[in-house]
Amino acid sequence: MKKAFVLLALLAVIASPAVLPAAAAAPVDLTFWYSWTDKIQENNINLAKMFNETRGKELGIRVTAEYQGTYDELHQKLQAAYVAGKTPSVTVMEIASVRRFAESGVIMPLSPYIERDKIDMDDFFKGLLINCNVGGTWYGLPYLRSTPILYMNATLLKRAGLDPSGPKTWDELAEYCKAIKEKTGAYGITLNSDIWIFEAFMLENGATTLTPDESKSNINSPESRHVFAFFKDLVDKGYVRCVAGEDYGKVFADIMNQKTAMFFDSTADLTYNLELARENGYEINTCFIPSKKTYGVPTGGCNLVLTSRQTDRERDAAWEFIKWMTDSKQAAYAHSYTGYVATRRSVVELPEIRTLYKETPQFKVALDQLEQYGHGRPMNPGYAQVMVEWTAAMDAIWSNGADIGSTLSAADAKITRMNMLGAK
Amino acid sequence: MGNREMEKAMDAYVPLELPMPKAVAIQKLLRRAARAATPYIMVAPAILTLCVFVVYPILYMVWLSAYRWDMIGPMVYVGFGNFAELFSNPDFYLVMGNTFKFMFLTVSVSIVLALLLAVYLKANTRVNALLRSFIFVPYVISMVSVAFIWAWLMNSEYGLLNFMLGKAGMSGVRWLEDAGVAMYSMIIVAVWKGLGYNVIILVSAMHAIPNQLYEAAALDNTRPLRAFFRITLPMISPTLFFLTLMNIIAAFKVFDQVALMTGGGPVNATNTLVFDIYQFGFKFYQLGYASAQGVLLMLLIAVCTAAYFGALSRRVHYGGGA
Amino acid sequence: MTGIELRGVEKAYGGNQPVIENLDLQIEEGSFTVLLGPSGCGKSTILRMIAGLEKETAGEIFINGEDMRGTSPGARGIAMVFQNYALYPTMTVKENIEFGLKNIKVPKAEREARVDEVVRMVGLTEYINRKPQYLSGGQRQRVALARAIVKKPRVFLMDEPLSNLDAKLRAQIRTDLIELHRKLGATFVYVTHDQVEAMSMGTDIVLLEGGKIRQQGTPQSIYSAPRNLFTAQFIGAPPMNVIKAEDLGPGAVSIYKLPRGTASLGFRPEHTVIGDGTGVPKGVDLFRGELVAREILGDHAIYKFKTDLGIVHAKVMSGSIVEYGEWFVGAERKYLYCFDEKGDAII
Amino acid sequence: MRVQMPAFRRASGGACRTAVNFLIFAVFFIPFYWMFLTAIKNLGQTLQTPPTFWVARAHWENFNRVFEAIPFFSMLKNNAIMTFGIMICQFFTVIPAAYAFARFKFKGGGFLFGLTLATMMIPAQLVFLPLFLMFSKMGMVNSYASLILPWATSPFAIFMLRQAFKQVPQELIEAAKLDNANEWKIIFKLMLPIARPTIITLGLITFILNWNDYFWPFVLTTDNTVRTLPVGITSLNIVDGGVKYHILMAGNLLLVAPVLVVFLFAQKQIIKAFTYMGGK
Repeated sequence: MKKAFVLLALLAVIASPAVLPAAAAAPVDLTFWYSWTDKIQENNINLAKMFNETRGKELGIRVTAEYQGTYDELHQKLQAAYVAGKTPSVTVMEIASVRRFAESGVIMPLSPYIERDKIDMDDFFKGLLINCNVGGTWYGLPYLRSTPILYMNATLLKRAGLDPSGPKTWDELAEYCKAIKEKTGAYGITLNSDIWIFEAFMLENGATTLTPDESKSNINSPESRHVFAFFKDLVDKGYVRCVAGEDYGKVFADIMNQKTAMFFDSTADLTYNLELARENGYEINTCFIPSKKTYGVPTGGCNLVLTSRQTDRERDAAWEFIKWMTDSKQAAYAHSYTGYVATRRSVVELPEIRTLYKETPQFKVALDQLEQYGHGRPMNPGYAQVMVEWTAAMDAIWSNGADIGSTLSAADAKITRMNMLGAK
Repeated sequence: MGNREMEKAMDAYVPLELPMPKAVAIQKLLRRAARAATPYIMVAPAILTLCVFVVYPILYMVWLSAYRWDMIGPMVYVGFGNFAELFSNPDFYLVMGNTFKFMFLTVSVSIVLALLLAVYLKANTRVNALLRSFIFVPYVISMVSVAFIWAWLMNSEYGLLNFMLGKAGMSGVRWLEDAGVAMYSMIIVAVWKGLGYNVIILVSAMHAIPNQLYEAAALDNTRPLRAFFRITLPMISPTLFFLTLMNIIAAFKVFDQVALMTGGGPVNATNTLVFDIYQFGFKFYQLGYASAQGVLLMLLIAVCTAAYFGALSRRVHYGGGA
Repeated sequence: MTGIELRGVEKAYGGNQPVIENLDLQIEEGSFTVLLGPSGCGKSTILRMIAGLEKETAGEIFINGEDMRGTSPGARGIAMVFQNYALYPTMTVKENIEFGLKNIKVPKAEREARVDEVVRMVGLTEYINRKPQYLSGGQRQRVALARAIVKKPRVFLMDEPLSNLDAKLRAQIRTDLIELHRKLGATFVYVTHDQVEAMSMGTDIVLLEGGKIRQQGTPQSIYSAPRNLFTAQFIGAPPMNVIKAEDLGPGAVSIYKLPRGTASLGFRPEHTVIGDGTGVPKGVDLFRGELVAREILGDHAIYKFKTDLGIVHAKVMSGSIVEYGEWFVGAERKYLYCFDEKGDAII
Repeated sequence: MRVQMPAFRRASGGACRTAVNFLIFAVFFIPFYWMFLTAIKNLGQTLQTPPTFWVARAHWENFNRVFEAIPFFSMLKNNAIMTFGIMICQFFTVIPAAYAFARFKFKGGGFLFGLTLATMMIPAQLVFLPLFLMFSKMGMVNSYASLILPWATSPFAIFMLRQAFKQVPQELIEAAKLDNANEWKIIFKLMLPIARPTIITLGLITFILNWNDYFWPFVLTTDNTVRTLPVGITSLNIVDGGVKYHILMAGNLLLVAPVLVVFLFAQKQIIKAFTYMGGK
């Protein structure tokens, strides 16, 4: 009932003739919430400033960008703000949380705006749109999106006599690890219990972490057991080191010290990893995550969404800001500044992007992988709790040597009994 | 007294005639009423604050524990559903086990060590005073600092502890990553932080014991160990009793350390009840479930405190010693 | 009707037996009245009721004719010196003394003058800025006294103020109090269990036991004319020798021509006659006793005899020291006091 | 004749004693030294195996990185506002309540004191959920009020101060009454000065507990406007992409420094204050 009401209100707005007078009397002040620091923070601040100096000045809109910490912290604050009744106008939203906030009416459908301004949705890469749509309505536009890729210390690979362009299949991956360990003494891979990377492994086995209707988990499925076994075998042989917990800190310690040759990480950290490599005197190569039955990667990162509790004037101005931010020129800027994938095909044709791909081909890797093999992420609100179970299973099996069968069946039993994915 | 002054005082002395106020009935009544109301006025600010910020939230939590709610969606009444789910969740028993294990070991080790150190550092020499200050520093600084220092010390690859173990010929320990070891690492850190406070309090309690008792004991040529159990321990038992209770409550509500060092630890090995409540409340947005856990924690603390008072209060010796 | 009067005063703690029952007491204005009695006889309670620190469960208390019901302690025109001095630990000597005057808003100039005068009076001028914990017992006691005097009260109440002092200091302060009382002329109500203090300072002594007055009168009359056995034995050190009449043998009353109904006989130790059994002075009845303890105190000596009739003490002012051994002790008829079974004196 | 107490001390003599002293010193000093050392190393040096115990050139730029990453001084200000705000509130709620519980017998007095004792047992972690919702509804999340008000009173302080007031001898109160002092004069001129040492100790405890508190500000603040240092330093730890222990330890050092400085200066008072407490 809540969604219908919101749709009606929106249509009324569209009907009004002058959508937005060119030079509105008083400027509209918008707040824009974003996550993460370093390169990503600089990118958000620069884009907001550029908007205020160009499109914003024309339309009389002023945007202030506010840092809100990690995605989890941002979502917590959004809830508190919603309960308190004063949410920001525009915010980034981690793609797996879009459905939960859409169904509870915190964010608004964008479909009416998209139809009105005739936004070419096909220009966006198909893989990125899955997590922008809830029940047939658009709730967000792809902004800073990423996919996981395989990073390699090319210098170590060369020293181990391996082709620096990287392994193509899981078997090659195993051989690479064996060779690196024997030839250089470093670990083949340093892995941490990251559910997002696990989703890629599942996709490559033609499966997903949750069943297509997202009602049950596949943690105890044959594919899942296979993935656990594959890496447990490498860990037992000492070719791969697994660090407990989600936090990346320990992984990077090994990379910087060249104690490991390969690691899975988001393309968003590309510029950071390139810099790190320069600082510590080695070269970084990137390639698709090696395929099992097929290639396959989940997408990640965040969309831009429109919050519901604001006046019509603010809402229209907010939409203008979202439209501008996701336009191909801005998307290109974000892509080259951070390493997040280009979100639209039109971005790739831009001259500055072509030269970028010539100079640093690593930028293109994630894009190619995304085009053919990009998939969405589960959006069931209960998935947050399932992820904790999955991480615990990875910790148990990979870092604490637990038995695969019993751990996975116990976890699956718990997920169903706790009705984590249950209907509302 | 100087006689000369007395002489002079004599002539100046005139009995003081006090103005006896005409006791108007109303005035006295007013004063008596104000007098009766004073205690309530004085207690009001504190009690009001407690009601608004402790009593109301607890009642609200008990009420909320009967609902399933994710803070922004609709509230669904589930009655005892949350409690049923709570008791059917195997992790719950693991978390309870962790909480009691952490509480029991931390408190017992800390108190025993504190007793030993208190006796050892009781004498007021300069060295002792310096050592007492050093031991006290960890209590004064924030748990954030302590957690990061020890997370870095206990780092499997680059930590100092493993380096020292290596030097001593032993193999490195994955302090915070090995499910079996993680909880003991947490206990080491908790004892390291709280020891100073316990030692200082016990030393002061020991200083309050009159020295004649020990002199008398020496005359009866009592062996020092016996003197400790027959004189020192009974005499400091009230302080020890109170201190242990404070330690228990503090150990029960540990959160910072778990959140900062291990986030519940490998495979929930260091997850304690309070951190679990936070996790369910703020990560999984299951406010009803978290409230049910909260109600349970409250009952547990009440039972533990009551049991503690019942069991030990009889053995505490009150009263002076001279 | 000046001075302090208690009419039908009763005091019971909680529901149980009243400590003081239907007490009528007159304290003459300007007198140095001592409330004397063993501990637990209610003397302090009476003092505290006069001070208004404890509420009487029944009866009235008048000070200079005014009914003190409902009047706060501060407004009764009295000052009190406590047994443990009750000095304010966080205030200096000067602030302690000045505190009372400040509360009744005495102007600064007058206050300074009166404080200086009293401080000189008690000889504490050089300790004026010290905190109580740095003073000796005697000095603290004098501060407590100064604090009382400075308020120029009509009545001084004192609750065993000397009990915490050493013997020599106690003797010295006793004479100072007598001197102070004579000079100030105010009414002193002094509580003690030490009969020496009572005899030395009191102009009027009220002997109490179990909340009842056993005798009230001048020290001399209390000493020489005890109206009951309790008074007789309580006053005087060592206490009066008391012998049961029947111990003297059957029909003793008639033989010694004692007043009818005598149950016990008493005589003061200074009237005890010691003899070797020969040359008995007229009118003295002697009986055998063995000297068991001797206290030579310089100007006098005290002898303790064990006789068939119980312990008998003798106080000899001068003369040669009596050797241990068998002696005959007794007392002249005119020094004998007779008491009936109830313990009342038979005059 | 000072009696030497435990057997092992008497039998061991000097040598063993210095060894044990050194052990205590090591256990409680080396972690801080290691923190300081890491704070002045660069990234490479922190990851060196075997770790070095001294650094030729101190990398002070780590501290600049901390100041860039978090608004250090505004957080320090927030810390001060929160802590002293709480101390002031507690001053005005604890003292009158403790005095009333100690000196007055009034109907319901027993019950209210029982309530106070009961709330002493309730940990903050138990009530944060309802309070978070309450403050959200009132739009007070990210405000000083939400950090200070829940701590406006301390049942522990009331309990301790009531003990101190109860130990003032009744004679003093009576002497003051005889000196015509009214109720407020008795409180301010007599009772408070006597209870001053306890009040100072409780003030110190409140300062230490609230200045260092991580949980409450972490839960109740969602951005840096009112966030305090402990929480700020923690966000250093979630710096995306990498283990920057040298920066984390630099931040940690900055967090520890103010409290350490206060402790070094007021060391005697603080230890004496706590010793005084122990005697209760």
